[in-house]
Amino acid sequence: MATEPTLAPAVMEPVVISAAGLSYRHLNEQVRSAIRSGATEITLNDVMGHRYIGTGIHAPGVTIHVNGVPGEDLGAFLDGPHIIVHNNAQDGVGNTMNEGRIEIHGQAGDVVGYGMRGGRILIRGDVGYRVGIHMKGYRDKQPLIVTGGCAGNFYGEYMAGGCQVLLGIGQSDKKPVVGQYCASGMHGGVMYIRGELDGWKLGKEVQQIPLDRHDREFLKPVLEDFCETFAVKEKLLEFDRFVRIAPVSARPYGRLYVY
Amino acid sequence: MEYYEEPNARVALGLRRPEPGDWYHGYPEYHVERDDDKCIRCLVCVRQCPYDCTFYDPYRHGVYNVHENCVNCRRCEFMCPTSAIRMTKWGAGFRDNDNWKQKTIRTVYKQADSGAVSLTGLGNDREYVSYFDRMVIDASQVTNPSIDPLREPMELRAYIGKKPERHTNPPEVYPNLKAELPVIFAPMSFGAISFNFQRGLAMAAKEAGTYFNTGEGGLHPDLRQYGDHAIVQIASGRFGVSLDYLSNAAACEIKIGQGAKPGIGGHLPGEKVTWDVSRTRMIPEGSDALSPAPQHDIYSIEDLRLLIYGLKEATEYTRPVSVKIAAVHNVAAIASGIVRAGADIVVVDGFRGGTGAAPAVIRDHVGIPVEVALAQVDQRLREEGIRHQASLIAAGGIRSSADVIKGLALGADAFYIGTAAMVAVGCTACQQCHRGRCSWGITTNRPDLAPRLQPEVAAERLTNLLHGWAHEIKEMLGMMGLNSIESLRGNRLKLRGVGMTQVELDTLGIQQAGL
Amino acid sequence: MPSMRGNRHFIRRPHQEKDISACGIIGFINRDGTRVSGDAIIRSIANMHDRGNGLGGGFAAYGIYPEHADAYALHIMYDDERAIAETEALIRNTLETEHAETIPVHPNGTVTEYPEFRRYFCHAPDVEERDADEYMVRLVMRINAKIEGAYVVSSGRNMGAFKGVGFPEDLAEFFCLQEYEAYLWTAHNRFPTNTPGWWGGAHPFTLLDWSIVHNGEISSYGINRRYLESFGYACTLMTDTEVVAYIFDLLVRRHGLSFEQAATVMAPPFWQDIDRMPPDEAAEATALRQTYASAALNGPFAFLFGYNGGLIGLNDRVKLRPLVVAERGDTVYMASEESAIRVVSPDLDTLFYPVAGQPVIARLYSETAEKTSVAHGGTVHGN
Amino acid sequence: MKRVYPREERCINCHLCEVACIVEHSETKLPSAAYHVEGLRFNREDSRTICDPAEARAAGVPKPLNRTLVQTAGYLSLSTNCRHCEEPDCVLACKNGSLYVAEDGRVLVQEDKCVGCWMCVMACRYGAISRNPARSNVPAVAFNGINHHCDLCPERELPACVWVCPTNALVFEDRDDQ
Amino acid sequence: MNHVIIGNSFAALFAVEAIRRTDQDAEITVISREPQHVYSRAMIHEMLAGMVREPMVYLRDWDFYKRMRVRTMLGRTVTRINPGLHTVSTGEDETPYDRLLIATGGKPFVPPLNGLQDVAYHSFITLEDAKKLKAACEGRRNAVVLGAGLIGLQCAEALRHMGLDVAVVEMADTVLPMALDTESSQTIAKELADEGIAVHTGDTIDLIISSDGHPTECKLRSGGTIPCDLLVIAVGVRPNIDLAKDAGITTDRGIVVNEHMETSAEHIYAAGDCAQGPEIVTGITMPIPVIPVASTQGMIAGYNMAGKRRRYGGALALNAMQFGGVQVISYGFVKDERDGEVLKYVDPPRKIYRKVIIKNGRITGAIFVKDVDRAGIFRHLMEKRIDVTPFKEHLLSPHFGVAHLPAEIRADMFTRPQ
Repeated sequence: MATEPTLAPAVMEPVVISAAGLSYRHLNEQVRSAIRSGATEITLNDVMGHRYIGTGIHAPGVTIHVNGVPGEDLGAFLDGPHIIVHNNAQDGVGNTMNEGRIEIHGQAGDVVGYGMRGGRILIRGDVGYRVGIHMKGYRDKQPLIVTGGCAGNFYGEYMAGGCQVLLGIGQSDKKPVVGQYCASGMHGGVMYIRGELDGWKLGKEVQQIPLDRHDREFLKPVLEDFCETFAVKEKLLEFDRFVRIAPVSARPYGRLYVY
Repeated sequence: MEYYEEPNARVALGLRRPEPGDWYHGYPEYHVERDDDKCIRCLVCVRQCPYDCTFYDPYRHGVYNVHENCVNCRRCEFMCPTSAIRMTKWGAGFRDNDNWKQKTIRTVYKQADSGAVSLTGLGNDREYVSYFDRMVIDASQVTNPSIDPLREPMELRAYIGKKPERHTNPPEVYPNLKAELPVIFAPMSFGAISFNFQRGLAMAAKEAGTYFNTGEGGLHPDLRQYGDHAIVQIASGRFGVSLDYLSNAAACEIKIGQGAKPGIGGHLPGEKVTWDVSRTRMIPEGSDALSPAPQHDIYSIEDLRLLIYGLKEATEYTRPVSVKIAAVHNVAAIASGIVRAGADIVVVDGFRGGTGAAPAVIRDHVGIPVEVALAQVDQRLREEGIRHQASLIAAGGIRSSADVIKGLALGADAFYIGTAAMVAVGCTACQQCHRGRCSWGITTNRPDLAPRLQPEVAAERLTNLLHGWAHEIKEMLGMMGLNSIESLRGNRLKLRGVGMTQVELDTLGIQQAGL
Repeated sequence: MPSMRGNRHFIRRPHQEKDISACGIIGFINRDGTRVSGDAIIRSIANMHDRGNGLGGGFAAYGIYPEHADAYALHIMYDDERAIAETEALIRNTLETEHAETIPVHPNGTVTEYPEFRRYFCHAPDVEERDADEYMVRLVMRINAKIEGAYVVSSGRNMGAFKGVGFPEDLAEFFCLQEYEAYLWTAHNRFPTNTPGWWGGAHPFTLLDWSIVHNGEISSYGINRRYLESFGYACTLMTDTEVVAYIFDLLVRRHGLSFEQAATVMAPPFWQDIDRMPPDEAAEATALRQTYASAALNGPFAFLFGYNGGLIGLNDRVKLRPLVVAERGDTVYMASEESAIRVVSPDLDTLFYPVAGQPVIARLYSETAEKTSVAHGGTVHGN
Repeated sequence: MKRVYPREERCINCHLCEVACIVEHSETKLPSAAYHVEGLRFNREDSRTICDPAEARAAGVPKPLNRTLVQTAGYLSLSTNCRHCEEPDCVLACKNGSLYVAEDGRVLVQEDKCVGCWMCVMACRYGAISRNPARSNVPAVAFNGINHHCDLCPERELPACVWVCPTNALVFEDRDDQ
Repeated sequence: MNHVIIGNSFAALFAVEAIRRTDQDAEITVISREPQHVYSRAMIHEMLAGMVREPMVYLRDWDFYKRMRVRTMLGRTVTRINPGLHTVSTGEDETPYDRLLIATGGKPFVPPLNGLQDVAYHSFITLEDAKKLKAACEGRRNAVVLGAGLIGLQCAEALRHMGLDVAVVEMADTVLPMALDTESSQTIAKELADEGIAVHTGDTIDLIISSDGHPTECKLRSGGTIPCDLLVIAVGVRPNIDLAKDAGITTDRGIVVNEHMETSAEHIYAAGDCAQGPEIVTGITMPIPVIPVASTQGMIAGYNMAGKRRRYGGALALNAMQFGGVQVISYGFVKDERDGEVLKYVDPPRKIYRKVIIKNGRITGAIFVKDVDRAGIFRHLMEKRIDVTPFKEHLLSPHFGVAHLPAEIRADMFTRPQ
């Protein structure tokens, strides 16, 4: 008698894939097919510059561990999964990400969370230029990027929504917490920056404000999440070291044109 | 609802007083002539004017105009049930001067009034050479028969996307768009245009078996049903871009540039971001929607490749990826790079393309005509042996089926029509798109104006336009003895030039008429 | 040399982009390989005298050089001594020549002024069989494109093309075709309208052992030519028939398509028909159409395509030019007019009109596993 | 039966339906004559047609009146007219039986019988009946006027308002089966 | 099926039409005390004043009974109903019925007045009354109308129109005390005064002085005397329930009916002014003597009699009237402002007055003076018991219309046949 086909078990054994020798297309195909067959824990070993890891995957509840250095556009258009990078990441992390969570235990390159509209990116170390640009929030979707270290120029450029937190761990005279043109063109959302911030670096569309009670209430769980994720011992909850940066107007260029 | 004003709220009662800072409006440009005998005071025109130009004076029981507000949109003229209204130019205008034309003087006034960038809508309105208008088409006479398209099959179907270089068994298959005629509706975002218009475009695209392009404004939930006929755009602002948006569409298009304003981004002013626009773009209501020119993750061709393949990964290689660029000086080399970066479709948008809003100085002086760009791109891709790797869509300034035929012969696979589609549904080219109160309900979402264009009406008119063009294209194909557009595509022998220099002819790759 | 009197140039390319002509065509093949003299083909084509105007005619014959069967037979026409010298130097430098001679001609009737005709039986040196073909193609292209006053009429093994300005029956006499024996003959009677007849412009057009006689006009010439040029073909003859030959070459020799597939490319089924096909067939037809959109031949045409292995007839996809196919025993005839067949073979086993866009392929029995009738499509008429 | 139904999401508040209605129900069927010769001015406050008898008299001329009325609230507008109910409240209320349901289902008024008691105005829950002060069958006491409502343009295949509407915001169709 | 209808006014008329629409074969008999063709009692004052021609009084064409195939017994008075026998008796003969509709309307109430027994006075209910009054007007100068209800005022206005000096005496403090609130009745009173009608409110006739059977003077309770040579008593109308009562049918102020217009007796229905059916605002039963209610009840009764089960949602008191150049339309209970929110719009120079009373989000009363256009929407709001809170602030705007109603209500009104 033929046996009844059985459903895939609810919790599968963790899937381990070695990326060595695989093209990114094949690697991602393997990841997708693992997810389709029900995997919830996937570990990618020997990753070395493979692009698009997790890109365009709609699968809440899936965790992808990345060992090695992932390539560009990690988690682009991400829709649900939780990606943990145990090393540094390169450029384009979380490009136009919709939902999910990306943790990077090292540092990340340029253009993190471009046009991000949901989910959460946590980065232990520094980030490059143009981080969190064009970030957007809409209703219940409010993206969040927490950067442990320092950021380059154009941080939060054209930000239109969501939240960025820059902790500036390891900042010094030679390594300022954030580069120039911070928040230029920002017209929505909010950013919190910890540490010494020179006002001239800010775009003219924004202002610095000390934190109020709401800010503290918002930040506290965020910072706790960061510390827990990366096992950071540093005392981060000194709210007076933070400033809040918010746009003056939702319409920065309203008077630029004449009809 | 708060910012709605009764259209006749500005009752001037005949007393004109230009503001010190308003010289621009101090000199009316148009004159609304009203035949008082015919006017029945039904006030239809008063209710229809969104530019505060027409008002009713109850004391004189008459309808009057604040002429300096008139933009010559001609809505009142169109709607007047007794044809009592006629638009004319205001008087003599400024003293005749070919150098300092009316427009030039007025623009200087406007900027001196405000100190701001002069914004405008629609496409380039300057008197540049139209190469389309200097090309003529071949026809069969005696030696080879023309074909009667009424009886004979005539194929306009275009597959748009990458093709294999050679046939193999089994054949290589790449995702392609299948358009029943090589005309696609150009990217126009909801927000810049009304929902009704976009819906009309979608309905017409479905009906005619072609595609519409969402522009960079996201895909409205109500238009998801037309996803099979939607090309969705990804621009720097990433409005409404989500996995669902990408995978629900027929193709994804990366917008690098726009013909009307190469190198300039989009800027949807906050007042146009209504509730519906807001949920489509997934941004808060009333906030500016800024989409600057550069995609901030694309600063080089390899970055473009990164995004192209990012989109392919996200859609699991099931959708063609298009890249749209403005036609600029070295467009051939750029297009070649784009094809080599993996794009399945390259859109070249000429400088006559329309826009919802652009600084006039850029709209009028930047970019090149699509005809030459197209000729050069097609030639370059052929020379490099990569023409099959991508389809070529020409956009910006396609006004008629003749332009389509000529563009096909120059080498395009398909065409975007934007302004032509707007004109089809009533646009009078008054160039006020940027003001968000289009009197025809095309480029506005103001709730009192938007219903003026009904999706079914728009769809019907657009379908009619496409049918008309399709018939004309068929006639012209038949006339050339062809029964499939593939045999016209790149067939430059079917074109001859008139009134062009040899350099121009060579650039277009065609011969002088008579030879 | 009488043919080179005065300043006449027989191989001068007209500056016209392409030649436009109407024509009559005929071809037949003895599938068992029996060789017959040119008498029959001459009578056939002469029967269609009125389809031409005396400005062009030509023949292709397969199996005529059994003694040099393995050598490429280069038929070359020359305007002048300089061209001969230049060409022969090139041949000397690039090929191993087994035998060379002047093609015997017999001026008569309308054919009184003519170029010099020579033939060379050559081998490509030190190259593989497949590469040898490519080598020969390049050489032919080079002669045709680079050497003013020289033109390669044909270059295949064990076959030859004979063509020129005049009525075909006169040209047959001129080239003494009744003295050749071939198992496959094609012929062409030409009616050019707007070019002075030039000898190179006559049909058949050949490349290696492939020859085309063609009736009609390829309206898609412009794009076909641009497409072929991107694959390195030099379209020097300003005629659409040349394009057909090159497309065959590209598809069959270089891309390895079957003749059926090549025919599908050249006369593609309509999309509406593809939409009704079974999925597999539709997928292939779609792939072929998409891949080779620019190779599709649009416009009215009927052509006969000869090669060492057989004869293929193909109509355009709406059948705007006539083509009739008939069988008698082992012989398959394809012609513009039935009368041209009946004049040499009054009793036919079958006669039919091919379906538009579907090739009729008659192969030598030695090329096919079994004897099959060509009458697989079209309207079959009894005799 | 076929009735006129408004589609409010399409209405652009142009009031052309009213114009067409007036012209259709005018003596001359010429717009300028309907308004200028037969016509009358608009009410100052709200540009509705005047229903005040005194004002109408002051203006001196009888006028054809619109039988369809565009009602607005903010951005919303819709053209409303008689629903031609199956059991019309107006007929049930009519004081002297001058309103009746015709054979074809239309609700009509015998214009020479109506005495202008406005029981119909009171009864019509759609606000679709207006008062035409231009005619009166009762000479004195009060200036009465007569009942005035949509007659579905008996002389036309398509009622004028439907015919004229530029956005097809009015449709003339049979929805009885729905 | 054999239908018998007692009465020949609105309720009877619409009952006939409903029966005939439902049942082509039914026999219908109309028995009425009045000999006239079906006419409108609401027209008699215009008739009296000579403002309308007599045909305009009749509700239907002359061939109405013929078309409807109705057997008429006009000018015959029903003396008794025999529910057990299923017959009605007119004294001379018995008419059997399967279904019976009592639509006997109202009868005038005549108060006991000193001296009334000595004089000829007039009622003003029937066409007959009007004709008699008209004849009696000949040579008279001073008419006195007792009662400033609708009938009284209409009669007064008609008499005034005929050139008589008219005085109206009303016990209550205002004119039209039942139909209008104070503010609107004052407007009407002023309008009447402008027409030359003397209105004495809060007063009544103490004594009628007469000579030779004709009144000459009325002494008022307030002390004054008014000349009088023509006296009209129009104090009010009571439901005419005598027949029903005698037949043992349950009566209260009127004949009690349920929502199907059925009385307590089997196969006997009642409709119109004589009936006491459910009221929609309060939900309790009460007689509402207005035309639309009578017509509707008659129609409902007719359908039910003919076997088509129909329910009556309940009556709404509503009225339209005009005096001078002022139109008034009222709905529901316009005087009862207790526990209610009152919205008012007053424009005295133009005599415009609008009032709405809202209780628990529902409108319980509304009154419109002068500017009555589109007032009918309020009837809809009241009958459908629509919560008006969301658009309350627009209710009294001159532009208020269906556009202000919630979308679903608009859709209900304008997207399907009604």
